[in-house]
Amino acid sequence: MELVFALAIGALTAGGVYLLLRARTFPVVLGLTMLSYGVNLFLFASGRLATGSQPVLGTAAQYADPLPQALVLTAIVIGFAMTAFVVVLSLRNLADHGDDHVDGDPKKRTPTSKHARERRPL
Amino acid sequence: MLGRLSFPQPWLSLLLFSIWQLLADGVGGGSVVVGLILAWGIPQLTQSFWPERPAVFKAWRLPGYLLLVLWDIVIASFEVAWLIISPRRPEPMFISYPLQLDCPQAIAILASTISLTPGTVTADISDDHKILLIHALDTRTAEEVIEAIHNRYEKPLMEMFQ
Amino acid sequence: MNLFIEYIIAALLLLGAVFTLVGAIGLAVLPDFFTRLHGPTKATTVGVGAMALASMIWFANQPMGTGFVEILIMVFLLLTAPPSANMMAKAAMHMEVPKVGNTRGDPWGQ
Amino acid sequence: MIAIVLKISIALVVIAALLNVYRLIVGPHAPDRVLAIDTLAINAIALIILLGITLNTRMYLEAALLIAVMGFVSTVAMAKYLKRGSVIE
Amino acid sequence: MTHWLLAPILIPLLGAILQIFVGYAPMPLRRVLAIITSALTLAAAIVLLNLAGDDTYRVYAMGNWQPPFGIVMVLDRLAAMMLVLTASLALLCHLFAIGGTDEGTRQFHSLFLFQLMGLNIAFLTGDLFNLFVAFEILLIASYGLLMHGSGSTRSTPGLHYVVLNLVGSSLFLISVGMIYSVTGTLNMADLAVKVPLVSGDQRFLVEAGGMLLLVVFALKAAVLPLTFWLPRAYASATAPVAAFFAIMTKVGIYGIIRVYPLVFGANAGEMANLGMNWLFPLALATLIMGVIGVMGAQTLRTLVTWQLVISVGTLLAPIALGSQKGLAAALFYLLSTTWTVGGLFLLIELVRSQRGSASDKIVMAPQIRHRTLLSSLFFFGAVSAAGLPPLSGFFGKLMILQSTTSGVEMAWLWGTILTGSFFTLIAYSRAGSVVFWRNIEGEIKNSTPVTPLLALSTGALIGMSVLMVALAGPISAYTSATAAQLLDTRGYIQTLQAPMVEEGS
Amino acid sequence: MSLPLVVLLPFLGAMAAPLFAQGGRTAIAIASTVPALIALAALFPHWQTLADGGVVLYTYEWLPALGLSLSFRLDGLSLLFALLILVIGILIILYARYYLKPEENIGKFYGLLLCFMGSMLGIVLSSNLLLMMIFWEITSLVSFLLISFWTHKKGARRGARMALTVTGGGGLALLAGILIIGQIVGSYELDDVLAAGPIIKAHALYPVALTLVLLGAFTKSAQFPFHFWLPHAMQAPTPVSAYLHSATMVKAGIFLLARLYPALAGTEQWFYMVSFTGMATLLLGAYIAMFKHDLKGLLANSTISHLGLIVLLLGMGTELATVAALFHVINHATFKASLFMAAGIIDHETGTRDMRRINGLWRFMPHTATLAMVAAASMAGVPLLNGFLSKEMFFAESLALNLPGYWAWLPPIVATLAGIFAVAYSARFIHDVFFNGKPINLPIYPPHEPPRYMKIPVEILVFACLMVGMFPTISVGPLLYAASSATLGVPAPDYKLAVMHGLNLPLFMSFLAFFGGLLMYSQRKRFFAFHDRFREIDEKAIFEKVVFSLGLRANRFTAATENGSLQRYVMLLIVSALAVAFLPISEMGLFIGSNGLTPVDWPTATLGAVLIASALATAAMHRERFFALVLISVVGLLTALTFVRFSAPDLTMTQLSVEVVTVVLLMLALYYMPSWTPVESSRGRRVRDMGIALLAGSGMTIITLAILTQPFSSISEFFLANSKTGGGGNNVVNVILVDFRGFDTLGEISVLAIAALGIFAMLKNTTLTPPPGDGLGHAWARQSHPTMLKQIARPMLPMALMVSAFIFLRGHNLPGGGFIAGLITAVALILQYIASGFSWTEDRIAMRYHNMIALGLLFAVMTGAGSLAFGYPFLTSTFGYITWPVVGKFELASALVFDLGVYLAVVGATLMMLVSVGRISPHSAIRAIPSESSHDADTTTLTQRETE
Ligand code: NA
Ligand code: NA
Repeated sequence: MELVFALAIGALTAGGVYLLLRARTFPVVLGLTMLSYGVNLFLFASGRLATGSQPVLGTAAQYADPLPQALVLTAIVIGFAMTAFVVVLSLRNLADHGDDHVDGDPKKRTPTSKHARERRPL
Repeated sequence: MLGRLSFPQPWLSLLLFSIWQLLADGVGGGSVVVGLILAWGIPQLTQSFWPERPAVFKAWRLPGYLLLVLWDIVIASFEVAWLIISPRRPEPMFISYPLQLDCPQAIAILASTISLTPGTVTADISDDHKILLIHALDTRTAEEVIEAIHNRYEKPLMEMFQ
Repeated sequence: MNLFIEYIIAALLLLGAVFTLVGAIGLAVLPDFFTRLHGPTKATTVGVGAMALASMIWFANQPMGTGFVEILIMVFLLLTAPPSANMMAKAAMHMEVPKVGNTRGDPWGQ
Repeated sequence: MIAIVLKISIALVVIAALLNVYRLIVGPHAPDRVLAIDTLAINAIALIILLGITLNTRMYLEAALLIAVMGFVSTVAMAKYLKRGSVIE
Repeated sequence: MTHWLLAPILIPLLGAILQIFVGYAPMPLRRVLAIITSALTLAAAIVLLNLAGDDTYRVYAMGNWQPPFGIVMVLDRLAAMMLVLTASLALLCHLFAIGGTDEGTRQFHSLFLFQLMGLNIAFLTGDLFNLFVAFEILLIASYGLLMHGSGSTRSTPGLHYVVLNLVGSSLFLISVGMIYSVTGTLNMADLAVKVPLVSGDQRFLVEAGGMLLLVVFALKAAVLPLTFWLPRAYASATAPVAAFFAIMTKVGIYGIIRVYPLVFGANAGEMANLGMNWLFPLALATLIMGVIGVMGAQTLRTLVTWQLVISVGTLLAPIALGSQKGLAAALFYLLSTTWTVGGLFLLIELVRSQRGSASDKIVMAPQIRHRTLLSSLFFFGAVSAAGLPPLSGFFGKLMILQSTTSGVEMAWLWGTILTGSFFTLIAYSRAGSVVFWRNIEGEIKNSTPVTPLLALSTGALIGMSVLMVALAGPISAYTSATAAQLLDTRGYIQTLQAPMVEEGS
Repeated sequence: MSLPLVVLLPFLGAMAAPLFAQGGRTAIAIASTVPALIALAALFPHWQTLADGGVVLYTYEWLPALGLSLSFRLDGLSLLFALLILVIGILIILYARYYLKPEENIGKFYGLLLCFMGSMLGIVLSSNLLLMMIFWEITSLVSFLLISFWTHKKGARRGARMALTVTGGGGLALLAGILIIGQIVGSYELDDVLAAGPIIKAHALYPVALTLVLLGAFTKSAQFPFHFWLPHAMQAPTPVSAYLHSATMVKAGIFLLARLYPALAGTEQWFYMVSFTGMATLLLGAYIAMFKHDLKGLLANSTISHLGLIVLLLGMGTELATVAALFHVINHATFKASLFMAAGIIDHETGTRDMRRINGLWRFMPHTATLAMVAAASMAGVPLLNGFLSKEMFFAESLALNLPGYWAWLPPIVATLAGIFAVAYSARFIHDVFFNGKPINLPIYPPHEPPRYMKIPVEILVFACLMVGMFPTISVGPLLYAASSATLGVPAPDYKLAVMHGLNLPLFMSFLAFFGGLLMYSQRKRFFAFHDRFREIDEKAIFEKVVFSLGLRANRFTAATENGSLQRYVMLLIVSALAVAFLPISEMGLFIGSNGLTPVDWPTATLGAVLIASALATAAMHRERFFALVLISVVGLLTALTFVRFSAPDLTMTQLSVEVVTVVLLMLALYYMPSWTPVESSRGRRVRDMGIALLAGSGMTIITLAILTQPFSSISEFFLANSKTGGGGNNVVNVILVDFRGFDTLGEISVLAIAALGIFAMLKNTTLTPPPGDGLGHAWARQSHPTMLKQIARPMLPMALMVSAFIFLRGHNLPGGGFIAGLITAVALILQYIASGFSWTEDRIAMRYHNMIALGLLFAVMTGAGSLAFGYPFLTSTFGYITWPVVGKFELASALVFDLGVYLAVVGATLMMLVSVGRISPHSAIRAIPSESSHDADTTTLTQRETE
């Protein structure tokens, strides 16, 4: 069980990190979101895994560690606030530069467009 | 002033009160008090979100209608399930359903009913609220669908809202 | 818990699971978007409804007491499935998602 | 008996979820994907209910209720985006 | 348990809430309320400074829960010093802001006060996760403040700042998770007790967690190679915000000073002095990078932002070496550099407002109004920043230099700091002489007058470097005692025994 | 007390000076003289003590930790310098009164001049090396401001910066040197340091310390190769040149050598470094002086040469040489200051300093000419003038130097050669300026004698030259003796200050120098022609070029590293994290800890696989943004399921509700963005990023695995034990959130509130034009609010509120709570926005979101603060059970009120965020729609859109 859990965190981290390293705001936002999923699961894991032993008194014989759960809850909320802010900030960036590149002004950017290729979706 | 203390939407209040009793896992002293508070307070807060209420609404007809629909859902679900599993290719059809209902709430209920009962989905309501676009999964003619819907669902709804 | 109730629960659970699966199969195998739309909106709704009912009966026969949250789940599912389907269908019609060849009638593009 | 039925049911629902994921990946169109995730969310409700019975706890039912209430909103938002672009206007 | 520990948190919080409520009230009222809040926060900080002077720890158990279970605020000398530093900087920046830069959005004052609250929590908290929360408060407020003002130049640097800090927050959580997963606690004093007892493979988990935490603090402090977000972010912020942000890098440094001597200090067994061998060369590299940045700066803003980087390197090098003298010196320098750099940011705004399209670019322009005042302030700021006598920057650097004992480290540290000062001196003299003296014919239109309020707040911040010299004796005595307190971790660990308020008492 | 006063007075005067500026030049000059005069007077009472070989000390503790004290010391050496500083200073103040024009910034000038005087006095009177260091650097700074006094002159600005760079830089080296000395000695007090000479010289760091100290001294005293700044400093007003750059500041380096003589001198290293530097400077300065056509340039280079001479004498290390050095300090100060003043008068009266144009001034200003000629003669070393005496001593010492073999010839030859040049340039100064035909093309013609009082300072100094030259023993004998003794640290040796020592080798050398010099001057044309063959080096240009190119390189380096690429910064951050975590993790033995793995059940594994696949697919398919969004929703859903699976119902609900809001937000944003991401990085770059991602992922996997399999105990036992009894709730997670760690929650809702406010503020005045259609080329549909959705959404609201209330109320005992309830409410309201539109919904929500947020925070804070009234700390919760008739037992917990605050803040913040984004939509700008009939509203919207 632990291996599946660990691999899931690994995949979330890997996916998140890869997206963070992209050049447009949207994938970066996705990356941040995914990374925070991974991190939340990780923080959750610091209290170890438990099955059917939710930390509500009187509902189980043994209880899962409630503290990491509380921490993760706080982290989720904070993460949400941060994500919202960064989403809006990328909109501002878009409004200011007419482009959603993470480095802003297309004219002032170091040209990476050597590889830039337009592709239609779907 | 007294108006503010009343129950602006008694049916809603009743519904909410009942829901609360369901949620609170059984009727008890506490749940009744809280249920009453909520059944009074929530409509107060949300009544402005219901600007146009149907002129006529015979609420007592609703349970019967719901039971009918529920029954149809269960029965007809088997048909669709069978159709999905069976190797036969379905013969779908887009059907324009001419509405006789004109109250938007009633139309929404009809459209929902159509969507929930297997074999048909309400794909759209025309802007002028005169026509429903229905997608039927497997039917031979449009008329049989229109007929069935009209008789089984639209008529009771017309009675309820007119 | 008496055996009869157990049978009912088991039957409801199996029925629910099978319906859920059938809905999913429909989603997977039906030929176009509009036909696929039928699977989830009913089979799955009914399937989950059956399981919710099973759950209610199960817990009614457990010492920790009854609950009716399951009913509320069903209510919300039934209430929300049609507008979801409606919105998705509207999106598909707007995007002119191709319909299977033997479909009669035309979608709207309003 | 119920234990076995539960196992079978969970298996069936998990298979159903896999089929949903299949549709989600394959598409081919955006509405297909929205439909797939909407269905997946409903499957999740089923799974939560089944898990609750398996573990004999009602703790998780509210989570299922939440999916029923809120999953709808994201489906609607996605569909509206596809059609109209602007979700809140 | 004295309730004074709450004051620096609740005053700005209530002030911020009030600002939200009166968001649509007339500007003068909001300004007065905002300034009163800032001033009260400073007053509270001074009270705490007074309390902390007796070398005892004061613990405030939130919710009356015994540490390590509940969250505690801990007041010691370091915390009190940081509170006063922050509050004084905040008040002066705030005064500058009400001179006009607070216009544009109605949220400025509440964001500003929220940021103050976040900073104060960060300095007071004795709980690792609560430190995370405090960081998030001050960061999110800083994001908002960073974006304050018109123009399209700040969204990209702002985005970079935000994204990097979000990744940093993730790393913070990962490290908290790793540390908790072994020690099972979050209270810093409890960690100081438990970390030395960790053994076997678990040790490596804690060690890795500790190192990741160092990366987080290094990111906030802008240590090389995590420096590069800083210059553009600060250069694009509105002046009082940029000036207030002079404290932001110090938060990272504070984190290092707070956590590492305590939890991974000399008593941490196999994990003693964790990461400090990495930190020293990186600090010097940061210093060098800052000097290069200063040398290459083409605007005054950029110049000062890199000065900020220099000060980070200068501060962290002695901290990494870990001696009490070095720590004391760093704390003294921290005060000096924060005020000075803050003052320079404000000053540059005044200069900008006089120079029309030349703005703060280091190029010729027509002679500015208020030249004597502004150039004198620049001169004093530059002298203090470059670490020349007789201003406080010199004393800070002198203490840092003196804190090392002969050896390879001394050669590196002295060489870097002194060479750095030399090049900084060149850069400042060039910049100042071009901007203030190298005039072309003509007149600048649309220059906004320097009001007494603006001049006063700017002058007061820069003037702190004079005040610090006058009070160098008591201040250095305070920082020495602070360093001693920090390195003797027994006192902090004692906070676990803080008595709770009894039932019915 | 009088010693600190001596130092302090000029500074006080400096602060007062600008006040007198209003009163004009005379007033300010008088006001500036007063502190100097008082300071001078304050020195006199100590004379007897010093003459008896004593010292006057004053010590005040300042920063004992630093070894920095306010200690001052007056002995012969410091008295000598202090007198020079004060006397010449007073003369300069007087002179400047006439030199400056009334419209100039006299307040600044006199203020700086007095500042300089104070700091120079500080250098010579400090008895603490660090204190001296402080004054040392102040002189550099003040000199910078004085040289650039005429800020509009490019040369002045550049000269000032160059001077600051060299002397300030030297000062930093000196600082290092002093710190090393301080470390060796253990004190910075002069007494200790001077007494520790043998220890210092024996220490391993002595060579380093000496080199650093000498760097400081040589840069300040313009020794080769740092001499170049001094001529450029001549861009300063002449009083400054006379005071700082000939009489005093440049002597600071010499003072330092003399001051530290007992501590540092007497080693081979000292001898070679100091004397050879002095020798080179002596010769070089003399040579260049000869060829300068600028009057002040000549004097400046002559100053360099004379400084070299003094340094050479000090380097010789003999006692007599030291005496000679100090004697020459006095002499040079007098004749050079007077020469500078004369040059200033000439400049003042002719408007130029170019000797090629200035000729025959004797006819126009005979008085000035006489004075200048006497001073120049002293500079040349003509007998009966003071310059002759010290030069004679210098020649004698150069002969006395016992270098091995042929090297012994070097000092006398160099000395004589320098003497020849000195005579030559002095001759030029006299002949070329005052005779040599008629003036050519002077800007001011005819020149006049300057105002009477302007000449008085010159007269006094020239008189001093004569007095010392003729009656050395009476005039400076005792002072020189005291200074020499103080410098050497022992009573000075026997020496005679006679006008004539009889016919000896030094006299012969003087003779040679005198006639050689005259000969050289007579043949000057040839020498000029020879000199002109070499391209003149413009140090200022080089300096500017070097600084510029350094700046350019630095700028390029900065631009290359700090290149504004977020991708690089993120990469650096992640790689840093990987790097620091790698080492400890690589040391771990087994990644699977002692608890081992628990068996897998296949449904979990399958869903886990789906989670993993979805995560990777999101990354892989990120270009198709909508698809990626759907995929990440799957990830979110499965994450929520994971929380259910592992016993965290609260987390599941939180994750689910946050997920929905996030998706809506992303949809809102996606509207304005391109619907797909172009390929922007090379294949190699993508592979690199994948590598980094893979490493990060594996790292996290390994760490998670290690953590999950390690045994564990935590403080949570306490929470489980006290949740009911202490917190009044069964849901331990909720009790932690609202009670045990309620402060975190207060912070958390603050974060939400701040984010909402920040978003609101950021989007104010933001306009964004959405693309006309989706990425496939379809124009967006026109219908905005579908009937069906609208009709279903409305009844959903009260029902959702009901659920919300339910989740809220049960939170303390069962999964739920204010946060989740708040999000449900928010989502229900968002549904109204989606279904019925912005303005329709906005009109129906009674409370402004700002106020809702503020109210929520206020509730939370006030609940927390409520406990203060009962003497409990902030956030102490209380709860109780109340039994009501009929109703039954009720739990009332203060934590519930706190949670209500959370609820309100969450609702307000979430809605404010989403609605702010919705607000930038161009559709929502159309707000003047009657909203009673929604159907009509739609139509209106359509019409309006069509007419746009
Ligand atoms: Na149907
Ligand atoms: Na001439």
